[in-house]
This record gives sequence, structure tokens and C-alpha cells, in this order.
Amino acid sequence: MVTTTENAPEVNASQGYFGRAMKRVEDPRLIKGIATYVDDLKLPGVLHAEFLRSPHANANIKSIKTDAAKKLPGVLGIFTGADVNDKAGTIPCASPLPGGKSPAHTVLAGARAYFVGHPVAVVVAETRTIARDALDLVDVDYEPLPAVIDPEKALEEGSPLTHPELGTNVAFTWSLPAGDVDGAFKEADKILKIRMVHPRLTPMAIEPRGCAASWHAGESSLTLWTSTQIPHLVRTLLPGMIHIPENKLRVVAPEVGGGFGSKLNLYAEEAVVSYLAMHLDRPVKWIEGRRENASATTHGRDQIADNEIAIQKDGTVLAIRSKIIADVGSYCQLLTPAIPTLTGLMLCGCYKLKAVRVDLTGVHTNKMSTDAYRGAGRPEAAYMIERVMDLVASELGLDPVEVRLKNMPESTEFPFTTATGLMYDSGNYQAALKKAQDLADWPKLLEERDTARKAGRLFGIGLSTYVEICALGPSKIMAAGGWEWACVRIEISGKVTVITGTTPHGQGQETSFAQIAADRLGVPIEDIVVLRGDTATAHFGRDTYGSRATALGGTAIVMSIDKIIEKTKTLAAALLESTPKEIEFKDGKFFINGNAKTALGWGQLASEAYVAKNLPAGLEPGLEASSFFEPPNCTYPFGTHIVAVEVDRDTGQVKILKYIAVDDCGKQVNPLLVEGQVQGGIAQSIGAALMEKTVYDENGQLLTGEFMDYAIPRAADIPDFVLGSTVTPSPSNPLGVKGVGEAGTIGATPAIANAVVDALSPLGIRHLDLPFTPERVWRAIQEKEGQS
Amino acid sequence: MKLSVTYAFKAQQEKVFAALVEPAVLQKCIDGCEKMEKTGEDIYAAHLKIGVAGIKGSYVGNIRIEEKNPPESFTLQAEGKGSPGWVKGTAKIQISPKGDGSELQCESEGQVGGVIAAVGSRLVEAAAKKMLGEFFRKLGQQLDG
Amino acid sequence: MIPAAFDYVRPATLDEALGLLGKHGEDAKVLAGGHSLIPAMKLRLAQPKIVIDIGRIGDLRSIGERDGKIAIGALTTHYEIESSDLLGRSCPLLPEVAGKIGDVQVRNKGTIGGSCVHADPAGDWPAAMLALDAEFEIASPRGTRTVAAKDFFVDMLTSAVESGEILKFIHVPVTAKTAAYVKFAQKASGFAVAGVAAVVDQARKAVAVAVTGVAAKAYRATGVESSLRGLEISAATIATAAQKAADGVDALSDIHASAEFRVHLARVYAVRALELAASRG
Amino acid sequence: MNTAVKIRVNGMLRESEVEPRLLLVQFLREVCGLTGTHVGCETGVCGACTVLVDGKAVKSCTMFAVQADGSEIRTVEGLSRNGKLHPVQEGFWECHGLQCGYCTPGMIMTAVQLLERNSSPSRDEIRHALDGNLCRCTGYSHIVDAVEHAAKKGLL
Repeated sequence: MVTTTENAPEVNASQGYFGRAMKRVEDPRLIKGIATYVDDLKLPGVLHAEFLRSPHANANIKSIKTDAAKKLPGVLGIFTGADVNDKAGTIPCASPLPGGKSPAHTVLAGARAYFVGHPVAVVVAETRTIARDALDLVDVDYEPLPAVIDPEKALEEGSPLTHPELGTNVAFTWSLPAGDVDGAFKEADKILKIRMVHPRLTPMAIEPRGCAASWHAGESSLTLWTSTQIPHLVRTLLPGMIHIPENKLRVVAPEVGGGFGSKLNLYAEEAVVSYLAMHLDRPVKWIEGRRENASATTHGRDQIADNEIAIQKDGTVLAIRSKIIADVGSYCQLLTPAIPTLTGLMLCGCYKLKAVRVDLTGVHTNKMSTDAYRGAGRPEAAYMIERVMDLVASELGLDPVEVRLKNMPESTEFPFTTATGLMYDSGNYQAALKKAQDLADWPKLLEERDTARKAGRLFGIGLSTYVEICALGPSKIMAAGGWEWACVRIEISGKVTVITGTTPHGQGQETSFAQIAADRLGVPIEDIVVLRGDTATAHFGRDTYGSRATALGGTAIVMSIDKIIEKTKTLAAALLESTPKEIEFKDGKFFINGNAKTALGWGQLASEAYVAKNLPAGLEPGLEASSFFEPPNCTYPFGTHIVAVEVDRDTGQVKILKYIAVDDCGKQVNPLLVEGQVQGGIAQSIGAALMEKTVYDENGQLLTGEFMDYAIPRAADIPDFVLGSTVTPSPSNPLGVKGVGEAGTIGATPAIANAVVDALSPLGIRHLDLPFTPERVWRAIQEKEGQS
Repeated sequence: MKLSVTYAFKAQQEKVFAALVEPAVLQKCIDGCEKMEKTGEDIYAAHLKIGVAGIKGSYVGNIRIEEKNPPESFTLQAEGKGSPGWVKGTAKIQISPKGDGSELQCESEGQVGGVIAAVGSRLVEAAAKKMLGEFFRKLGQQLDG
Repeated sequence: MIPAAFDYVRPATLDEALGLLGKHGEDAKVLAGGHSLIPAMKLRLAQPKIVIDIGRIGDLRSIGERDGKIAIGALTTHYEIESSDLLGRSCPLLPEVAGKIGDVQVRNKGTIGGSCVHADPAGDWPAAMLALDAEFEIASPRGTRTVAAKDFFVDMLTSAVESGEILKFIHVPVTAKTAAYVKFAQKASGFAVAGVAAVVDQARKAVAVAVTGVAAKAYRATGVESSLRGLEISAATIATAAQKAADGVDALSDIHASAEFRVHLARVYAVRALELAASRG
Repeated sequence: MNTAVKIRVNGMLRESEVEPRLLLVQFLREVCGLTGTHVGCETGVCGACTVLVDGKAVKSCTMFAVQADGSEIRTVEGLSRNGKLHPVQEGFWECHGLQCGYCTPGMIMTAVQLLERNSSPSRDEIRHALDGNLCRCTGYSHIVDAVEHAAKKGLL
């Protein structure tokens, strides 16, 4: 049955676990080093695969000589595109846009390699060492071709083509005409123009990808263990590629060492390893190296936006026209086209713009594909609209806070429909802003800036009042279902097993789901086990991405528990010689209204339910229920981040002096976990704002393929945060939660950007693009100082 | 990556030109050139062990001499591949008389790929400069004694 | 991740190590702390046929002081230098440099000798070695020879230690606390984009300034030194002199910093190093 | 040519014949079966493989097993005593110092060494001591809390 909020039950959050900062139940195995990530699996007889990857961004593959490698003792086989591509299907894109053009994405390169890191062949050997040695013996004759690197040049007439058979480098176009844009521009007092570039980023989960597959010949079935966020989606998509029925495939996401969107995909290696395990009838394992991870796991962002903004003298922002070029790389992976459309949809931010026009062009280049990366399209939107707010303020000589307040909807206007047609569920943007200003001691912070500036220091304050979109649903707006599933089982002993269709990989839902279930069932949290990440136990699921797990997966658990409670009332009534209507359920006990002495607990009732000797007529044995939750709408978390920075005039280095964040993710199941998500999200944005950028050279060589060259924040780069929250429950689910996995990342980048530009504003600097590396900032300063 | 160097020789234009298109001389001057065989008119197969200090890679590749205009100019095309990646370069050589000797101008453009490009970016240009300098120094020794 | 195969030997004495090195020549590589060699081997950029592990040669892991000279064994780790009381008293520049190298794990294992012999253009030690006029005692089967720092760092990744030789000791003079090392670190790797070591001798009105990270090899900023010679060290004189910190230098350029920015940083950090050193008087 | 090594790991002597090119981290994971020590990069930057070799935090991916011959190694699996968590492990649990947990064993081992050298580090000192350990999930704040928590409790 599909349930929406209208008929979903009210949630009672008063029993003690919901809302409590609790340490995690998943931690002991992780802190003792006894958890099992993919590479920790011990499969008897396992073979090891290593992929040979193209060192060219664009090259014809004239021949592949494997003889020498095959002769190496311990090598079982070397497979090229010719051997594998018709056996392991093509990699799907789940979100194609109408009219979009994409080439067939074979698992290994065929006649041509399209990016540095493109898998060209795979070696299988008895050990990883032998497989690695064999790679050096494979001789590929490449004919290098000019590489398509700059997405703007790629659109010019006569540019080389990434995929000549498509006749164009345009992967897709998408337009969002919303409201009377021309009218708004006519009405405007002023029109601002600004180009904003959001660089390409590399997700860099600390655990690289990896997978292992085992073929069970007797059952003709396959088990795939993979470091993924989406075992269920993999199980949906992979069978068609490797030609086995869905019910012969089990996908397990064991412990997963971080994803951030980069493991929200079906990858070539998963299909190849699966095929090889079937073909060789031996388990096969592949573990990605860091360089492979940087070059052949999806990247994020990479948008160039030319914006025109229609404003009025009083600071009202009427409309935005945005031409966005998204460099999507060589192929469209699972959600590649959808990501920049989210940028367009969220471009209004938390403001009452009248009209928006977005014209998006996705461009194929000889790089790794882009796809979801923490925030997935929303950080780009938040960056644009929040920079716009500051630009408007500086253009008109207004206070950036006032400009924002002027354009925000009041809390009474929710649900609020944006110009782009989204219906924001609930919000109180002013309250979050106010709270952040209070925490920041705003007047004092402004004074500090004045004092610093008088002393000639480059001190800046920036804020962002962001809104984002989470818990994506309903299904009609999603590529493959926006629902979520859960099953709850009261075991014979009365212990509780909760099975979620989401796939937590660090978010802590083994704990927060247990909190939700314990309250609802009235049992001690220790009695609950939460299972996840295995399609053999979690029969359905749409997994973890887009900050959806708690809002959707949590609700499915509550729905299942309520079904069990209803059924148990019937059982209790029979045992207490009463009627279900007279049975009350409280604190884990079933009793006849008002008479707690008659109470039956879960243990006793479960035993009766499964021994099944005293069941009333028509009541099935067992105490188990599963549910699909179909949300009526997305959720829209929001908040305000305030940052103070100082720029070193001599070196261009940016130091974050203060960081204040107030996030509203609706109701919080476990505030400790919320805090962790916010801090982690902000840290990733500090990376994006100050140091991270994926760099390909003009020939398409990846120059940021290691942690030696791609900087991610270290402990000393991150300040102590001042965190606060407001709670505006979401009406989109009965838990009232919104989601918080990406909020920090979305809110932080523009706040830091605004602070850095504010610090540089006394020099006449109006805008600077990410990342604010020392040299970029220094050059901007030099340029201005050279002028004066 | 573009490099431009000028080098002065005591030897005269013709002699410099002749030496540069002579594989035996080239082999002596290219640090780490282990083997060089003629495979066609002005085409040579080469085995090179090049790099910096202990960070050396073995490459197998081709050297071609093109656009020959004796004794003034020619273009050298080189490409090689090996376990650390690939290298590719073009050098336009211009030799002109200067005083009693000659002056050579070399405009070169190089690309690297694979592991060397990924890890060595900060070193590749400096290494290329060094190797080019070394090449002309040795050539000078050969020619000028 | 996985190096090419090699044979491994672990000599107990220096003589034994030199003998092995002589026997295997170019095929052999000397392994000290391993923090330069092992990453290169894992990428298969270095594929020695034999690795001679000198890590257990105990005499080379020591810090001693005699007659105004400090002798540091080549196998002394960065951490041992960072935490040495003797050096804290007699040459505090060295612990300061050591503490800025990489991270604590690298400092625990990496050695001063390995780092100097590797001669990474962005290594931290070369700046200090040059500024202190260190002397390198190099052993070979023929005996030992001593090379001055200015001749030791020959070129990018090339030191004066020839094939068949092993660095034994580094000698530095006891040096006042009016010295400093400051660096602008490459954000990802921690290596120096520009690192400047300065030793200020107020009495003689002389300074030594050395710069790493900026060029293919570390160098003494002689322009800075000569322009301060005989002058009172002050903010004004430093500011003027430091402008010469990259004079005549062919600066490196990469994705982390252009040549122009490196030159600029050399100047900025020359100011900072000199001011900090002088302030310690 | 294989080389014999004797390495004491978490108090237990392991004798083995290994290829010289076997990294210490591979020895721990593949030979000893101790998979708590992780690999997150190839260049010795991320620190996920940090273990204590003779009491010193070392990146076990940048050391050959043969170099550790005769050494005493401590890995994350060897921290708890008699079923009781090490104070640093406890700190990570109490303060939510981990999310995906992949960097955690290395992070913990570095923190153990820090507290052995400096029993009451400041937050800044903790941050700098963790320079060689990358975490992509937590934003480090809770990790710093965790180490502070352990420092307050004192080492076992």
C-alpha cells in the first residue's frame, strides 16, 4: 500500500529517544577496526582484477597486445572491450533529457578511449600483485587525437568532437521559462550582469570504490558486494547489463567508507567484475586505487553561468536570466543530466523572484563524467543566488541582510511556491537569520570589521540564507521511484529487527532509526537491530542520496510499526478476552483501556503470534509488516551561515576567523548526528571555497589525481564552529524531518565566498570565483592595486 | 609545455645541421638513449631511459626528422611510451651562422601523459629544460670538442 | 600501489652497505626512511632491482655536539631532530624546520639524510642546510669526502652523493637562536611552494638567507644577503633587501603556483623569515 | 626472493616469508588478517593506514614489511584491553568522532601517539597533530572533541 502524509499517522515523539543526542550503535565495530568494508571481505579462491586505463584523453585504440601479460604465471585472463562489451551491456543514464544525445556507454573502451582513466582492458590474476605486474605487460597502440577540454570552445563551430558520431558536443539542453521574464526585465530599475564559474570538484571519499562478485553456479545466482550508496538501484539496473534475472542477483553494500554522491552510480567496474565472476566461475575482487578514484569516479559541479539580474532600487530582485554551461565530461552517468537542472530549479533560493529563465547546455568533453556530489546542483544554485544578493546590496549601497529580508517570503506564506514552480513545504527564514546573527553577535562583528579595516586589514563578513531541496519525491518527479520502504519484525523473542531500504554509509541511521522505532514500539533501544544495505534482506529500497533517508526511510519504519501495533491489538484482545477497540497501547504494553494490570508485553505477544496456538480466527501468525512511503512533496531545509574571514594581503591566503551556522532541518531525531552532518558538510564547502579544484591540462591530462595535488581540508583548516538550529517541522512526512546531509555544503560555499569578496571590497573587487586559492586572491589584489 | 632555447656552437651551420640529422650523433647526445635504429628515411626507432635522478622511465618510441631544409632548419618529432606514461615532443630547429660559428634556435613543445603527468607536473617542465640543456651541451662537446 | 619486484638486503654496517652498492651499481637504491623512495616505487616511477636498506646502521642515527660543531647522522629522523633538546639549545633552526615537514607520521620515519640526498626542489631541509652552511660527510669505499651545502644540492632531485656513495653525517655550526624558517606550504602535499630559512647575525651585521620550493633547487639568496651586509637589521632594510629573494632565479611553475607567484612568495617569506629571526635576538 | 620476517603485532609474534615489496599495510591486512588498518591513497598522504611501529605513528603504506622485521606493531585491533575500549576509542564513540569510519583507525592511532607524547594538548595542537590524517565526513570538530575527551580521561 502506498501511503501519503494525509493518511500517515501522527508521530508521538515524547517517549524519550527521538530528539536525544545519542552515541551511535554502529561505532564499536568501526572504532575497533573489525568492520567489513569491501576490501576486508575474505572470499575463498578470490581472483583479483586490475583495470588498464587510458593515459590519453582522446585516442583511437589501434591494437591491444596481451600475449606477454597472459604468459605471466598467475594471470587467468585479460579482457578487452572486444571480449566484454557485448557481454556486460551498456551503462545506463536514468535521467536523460528530451532531445539529449549520448553515446553508447560500453563498460570498456571500444575503438576509442574518451578520457584519461577510461578503462581499456581488465586483467584477472591470482593475486593483486600479479594483476598489477601484468598491467605493465599489456601493450596498447593508441593514436592520440585532439582532446575537447574547454566546454565553451567545445560549442564553437569546428571544434573537435568528443563523440564524432553524435555530430555535436552538446549532450543536452534544457530550458526553464518561469514567469514573465521579459516583463520583469522591463520593469527593472537596473540590470546586473555577472558570470559565475563553479569549478569541477573531486568527491574523494576516503575509501575508494571497490567491488567483489561471487557466482553460485548451482543456483545460477550472483552476489555482488560493492562500495555503493545504491545497492537497490544497482540490483534494478545491473541484471539487464549482465543478462541475469533480477531475482538471481543479490547486491550488498557492506560498510561503505563515504560516498558524497560519488557512489550513487552504476559503474563499469561493477558490471565487468560481475561478468568475470560468472565467466570464470570464481569470485573476483577489484579495489580502486586513489588515482583511479580521482580519474574514473564521477566528479561534481563544473558549471559556467552567465547571469542577468533584474532589480529595483529598493533591493527587490525581480528576475534572473541564466545561461548555464555544464561540462558533463565524456558520458552521461546515472544522474548526470538531472544535476544541473536542480541548479535551475533552485535558482530562486529563498526569495520571491517573479520570474526566472534558465537555459542549460550540457557539453561533452574528454573528461570523467560529472554527476551528483554532495549538494548535487543545489550548491551551484545557492552560490549564484547568494552571491547575487550581495552583488545587489553592493550595487545599491544597501545592507546585504536588508536585501535578503526584503526578498524573503514570510513564514505565514508557506507552503510557498517559487517562480520555478517548486512548493517549499515550510519555512521561517527570518528566524534562522535572526538566530545566526544573535549567535554571531552581529553588531560586534560589524564593529570588529570596522576596526580591522581602519587598521588596513582585509576583514570580511559574509552570509548566506540558503534553502535546499531534500527527500526527493513524489515518484512522479523521480527517475526511478521517490518512495522508500521498510520492514519491521518483532522476533519470537520480542527483540525487534528493522530493515530499511535506505543504505546508510556513515549517516548513522542504525542509531537514529532505532531511536524512532524504540519510541514507537516502547522498547529499549538495545532490543532493536537495524539492517541495511543488502538486497537479500532489504527487499526494496531506493537507497541513500539527496538527504532522503530519515525523512522517507524513517517514515516507512513508523508506518510498518503502526501496522504491527494494529495487528497486535487484535491478538492482545483475543488473549485478554476483550475487543481490539478496547485495547490500548502504551510504552510497549497492550492492555484493556484503563487497566494497566492486564498488560501484555511484546515478548509474550510475539511468542503467541509465532507459536500461533491461541490466535483469533482469521489472524495470520507472525508480527511483521512492511511499508512503502510515498511522499507528497519534497522537503526544503534552510538556514543561515555567517562567516568572518581575513585575507592576507601579501599572500592571498584566506583565514576563517568565525563560522556560525544555523540550520533548520525540521525535527531532529538525533541532534548529535545532525551536528556531525552539518560540520562535515561545511568542511567540504570550506574545501570547495578555499582549495579544491579538479584540473585537467589543455591535453586532458588530469593533474589532480592524488591527495598530493588535490587538496581537501585537514583538521587545521577547519575552525571551531558555532552551531545552532531552528525547528520548522516539515509537513511532507509525519516525522516532520527535512534532511541535513547536504545542508552544510549548500549553505557554506556562498557564505565564505561573500565573506572573501567582502574582505576584498575595499579594494574595489566586486566578484571573484571559486576557489579562493592564495594565488587567485593575490592576483585579484595585484590587479586592483596596480590600477590605483 | 613550450620551451625555447638558443645555443651557440663554434662549429659552422652545415656541420651542426649534419650532426643533428645523424642518428649516431643523436644517440650520443640524448641522455639515456639506449638504442636507436633506422626504420625508414629519417625515421628511427629508439629505446630511451629518461627521467630525473632515480625517477627514470623506459620508453620505446619513434624519432622523425621532418621539414628538412639543410643547412638551416628541420623539425624533430619524437614520441614514446612506457610504463610511467607517454611523452611526445616537437622541436623546430633553426640554425643560422653567427660569427665564426653558428647559433641554434630550438622552439619545442612537449606533452606528457599518464603517471608522469599526474604526479610529476611540477617537475616535468624543469626536467625537460634540463634534458634539453644537456642535449645541446653534449652536442656542443661532440661538435666543438 | 604495488611496486615492481626487487631484492632486499639489510646490511648491518656502513662498509657492508658500500660494498653492496659498489657491487650492484645503478641497479641498487639505498633505502633510509623510505618516504621519497617508496612512493616513487609504488607508482613504479622507480624500479630498482635491489634495495639496500641502511635503516639499521645505528651509528648513523645520532645527534652530537663537539667544538662548536653539531654532527647529525644521516639516518636521524625529522622527529628526533624536532624533539632534540641539544638542537633546541645549539641550533634551534633545525627543530623548527623539522617540525614543519609533512606530518607527524612522515616526521617519525623520514630521515634528514634521505631528504637531503633526494634533493626535492620543494623539500624543507635544503633551505636550512644552505643557510647554516652545513657540510655533508659522504662515504664511499674510497673513504669519506666532505661537500659544502652550496655544492651539495646540484640540481632538481640531484645531490652531490654519487652512485656508490652514502651520506653519513651532516655537520652544522652551533647557531644562535636568531634564525627562522617560514614556509608557504602547498595545500595538498605540504611541500614548500616557498620556504625561507634565515640566520641573522646582529653583531656582524650579516645574514644568511636560503630559499626552497621556488626553483629547481634550493639556493642562497645572495642578493638579499649582500644588500643587508653591514646594515642594521630593521623592517625597512629587510623590506628592501627581500625584494632580491628570487633575483636571477628560474622559478618553477605548476598548478599550485605560477613562477610569478613563487617569486613573489620568495620575497614575502624572506621578509617574514628575516623579521622573525631578528625578533628572536 | 622472499625474506623471512618476525614481527610482533599487538603482542603476538608473526613469522612469515614475504616478498620484499610487500608493504607493511598489506602484511597486516593480508598476512595477519587484520583489516582494521585501511588504505585510502597511494602517496602516503591520507593516513588511513597509520599504525604504531615501536610506539611511533607510521603510515604503513609507506613502509615495507621487511623494514618492520623485529619491530613491535600496534594496530587499532590491539588497542582495547580485556574488552575495555582504549580512552581514545571511547572518545571517538562518545563525541561522534566518526561517520563512515574508514579514516577512523588511522586517526585513532595518530591520536594515541599524540596523547602518549602530550597528555593535555590544546585544540590547536590536536588539529596540527592530525595533519597526516584526512577525514572527508566529519569536518574534524568532533574528532578534536574526541581527542580532548580522551586526554581528560587519561591513558590506560
